Amino acid sequence: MLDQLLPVIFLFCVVIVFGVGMIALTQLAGFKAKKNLVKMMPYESGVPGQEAATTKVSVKFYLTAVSFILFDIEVVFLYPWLLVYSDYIKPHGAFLLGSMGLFVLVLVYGLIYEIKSGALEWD
Amino acid sequence: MGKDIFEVGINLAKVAVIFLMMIQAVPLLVWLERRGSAFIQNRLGPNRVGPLGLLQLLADAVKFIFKEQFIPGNAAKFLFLAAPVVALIPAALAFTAIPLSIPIQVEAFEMLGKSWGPYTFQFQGVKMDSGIIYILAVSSLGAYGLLLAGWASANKYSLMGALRASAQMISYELGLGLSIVGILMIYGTFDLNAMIDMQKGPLQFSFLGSEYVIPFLPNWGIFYQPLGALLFFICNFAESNRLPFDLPESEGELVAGFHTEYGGFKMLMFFMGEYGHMMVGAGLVTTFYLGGYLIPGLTEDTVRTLIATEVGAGTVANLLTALVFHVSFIVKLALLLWIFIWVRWTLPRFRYDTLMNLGWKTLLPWTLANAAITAIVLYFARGI
Amino acid sequence: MLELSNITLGHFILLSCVLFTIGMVGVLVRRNVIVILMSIELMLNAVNLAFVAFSRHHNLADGQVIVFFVMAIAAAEAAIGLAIAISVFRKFNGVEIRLFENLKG
Amino acid sequence: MDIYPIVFHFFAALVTISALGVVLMPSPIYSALCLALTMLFLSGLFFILDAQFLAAVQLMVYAGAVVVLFVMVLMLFDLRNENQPFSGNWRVNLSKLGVIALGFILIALPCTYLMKASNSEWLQSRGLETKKLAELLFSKHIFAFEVVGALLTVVLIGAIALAKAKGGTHARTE
Repeated sequence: MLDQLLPVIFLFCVVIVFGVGMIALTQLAGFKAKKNLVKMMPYESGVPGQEAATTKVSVKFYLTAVSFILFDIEVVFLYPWLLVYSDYIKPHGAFLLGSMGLFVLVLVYGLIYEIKSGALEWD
Repeated sequence: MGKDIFEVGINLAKVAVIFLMMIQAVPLLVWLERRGSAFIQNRLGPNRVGPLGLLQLLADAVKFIFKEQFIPGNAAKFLFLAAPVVALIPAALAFTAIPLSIPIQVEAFEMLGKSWGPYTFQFQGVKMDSGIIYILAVSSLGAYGLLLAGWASANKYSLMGALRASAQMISYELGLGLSIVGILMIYGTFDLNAMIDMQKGPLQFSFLGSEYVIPFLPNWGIFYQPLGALLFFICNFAESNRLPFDLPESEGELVAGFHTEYGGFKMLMFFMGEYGHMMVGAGLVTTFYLGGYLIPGLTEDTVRTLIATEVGAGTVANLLTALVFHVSFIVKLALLLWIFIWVRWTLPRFRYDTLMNLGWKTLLPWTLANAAITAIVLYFARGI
Repeated sequence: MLELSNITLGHFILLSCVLFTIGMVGVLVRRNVIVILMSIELMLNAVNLAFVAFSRHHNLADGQVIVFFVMAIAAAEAAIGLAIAISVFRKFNGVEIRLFENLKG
Repeated sequence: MDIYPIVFHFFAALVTISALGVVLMPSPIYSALCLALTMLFLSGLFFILDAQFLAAVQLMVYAGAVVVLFVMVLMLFDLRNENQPFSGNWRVNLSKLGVIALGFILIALPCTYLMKASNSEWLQSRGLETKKLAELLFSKHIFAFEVVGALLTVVLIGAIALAKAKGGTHARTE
């Protein structure tokens, strides 16, 4: 079990060393321009920006993220069910199918409610 | 990781080489994309630098290193520099778990006065027991690269682009997770190597107690789960922000989305992350549905005996058979990557609400239905 | 007292205590509601670690099943906590904990 | 298995540092990112504890979904950094820390006893793989599994109701 984790940690370090190394290299080797204020302003495609850079952005992303979490947990519960279903399909196939069917149906009801209530509308 | 220094060294070197192979694939894919798009749009594409424009890759790499590294005004400097590296990590970690070819047996040999025992090396980064679950877990960290880049460059457009890109990425991650439920149910394991072993031989399955064998079709996953394969492939487009799902980076509306303020090598690292996700997606489709490194007609032993006649049985023969199977994996990967590029230059871009509707209102129900039908059919196939 | 050579159950439980205390400090000391919610997530994760350590010690998978459920509930709690925080933010344009007194009555 | 302590202490140190980062960082965005790091290193600890499936689930559910929600919401609030992140003056905080330190010592004492008592042969992986977890989930804990399904739907409907309420994100009055 450890001999699977050590190569992953090693690769994690290799990627970080590669990334930081390349960024440091390009920072040093990069062309040095004298600081001028206009270039430092956030890119507004020519139009001078009026308010602060991070004005308030509408909050409708919240619902997508919440429904993602809840359906992600459903997906995560499906994975162990896969193993059990493919192994015990002969003796307990009906029971497993029924239990997961109920679980998925309850969540499908949640999805239908969400679609019908227009929570996912991107007006 | 191994009994002695040689095996540990080879295992670690293998992981690093596969990561560098993925990094090296990026300029190649960029070149393929530019030539491919030129071919589709009936123009020539880069051909000045070197034969067929192949040295264009080198020229691009050198140019990216010496470009001015610009950091916008009130950007969060540390996060701004950290974002490209964070965008690179998930794709690299995920690609190591994909099996590239058959394991290689190395006989005992003499070196530096010591006799090193026989080894078997896996022809992949690391053989994970919970293969596909590890890959899904690591690739779910992909949203952080975008969010950091959008937030750190303190620019309205890039913040909006980052939020949209990560909202799109997490919605299609659901589709990704659910679309493989069908095929995992049939294989009944998470280990990718075991899945490939199950895809050997002609197509044979049992239904309602009686066996059927179709000799001319290979036993690949795509014949069991055609819809699942299509859904998984579509979700991979969205995961790697490829067209027609790359609206957050669309030039028209959001200037360049979350990497507006980036340039030079940092921009290239975002591309590496994107192409890395593409390669992981293509590798997974090959492993699940196209039989990984298997060649339909040949089995491992026939190829080994064929090679052994010229080279003589031993480490070299094992290495060559592994290479043969690796070439078959690369051919399938290249085919799928070409489809990625081909789709990019033919299909128009989605509008954002149709994109999200597709993700939530069509893909999610379809993948759930696919999983449900597979479960019921499997119950009749194996349960009775 | 601190045995570093071979790792035993106590090391994991001690680490879980450290994490739990850090989470508790976060809840008591911070003003921003979202950081308080994060500290609660930290405390829940400390409990998860203890569960997995004990399940490994007794070689029973029950601990891991409980961690499964704790994750589901923690995610649900975070979702609802943030929903309330967003509503307060839109009304009072701030997310400090003292604004939450107005929810009374 | 001599490398086991090194890996454990590597992960334990990183988890503690990033957990402290969550609490002590003035700007909430940095504390949210430290929380993501904590989840990452905790999943490494789960991996060491032979709970591979849980390590992956921890990454998928926590690091990939919950903390992404936190980061998204924080980005919507665009708090660069707060003026005074810590409540009360330093004397109040000091007394709080004193109480917590006392509580911590009370909890930590039995652990040092546990260190010597428990044998160390529990390190060899004893085949506690995912299948056993899955079988138990669908045999003994089947009722809890169905209740969690109901809980998820209730939370989904609750979140939508809260969001569509007068002050909510999708309030029609906008």
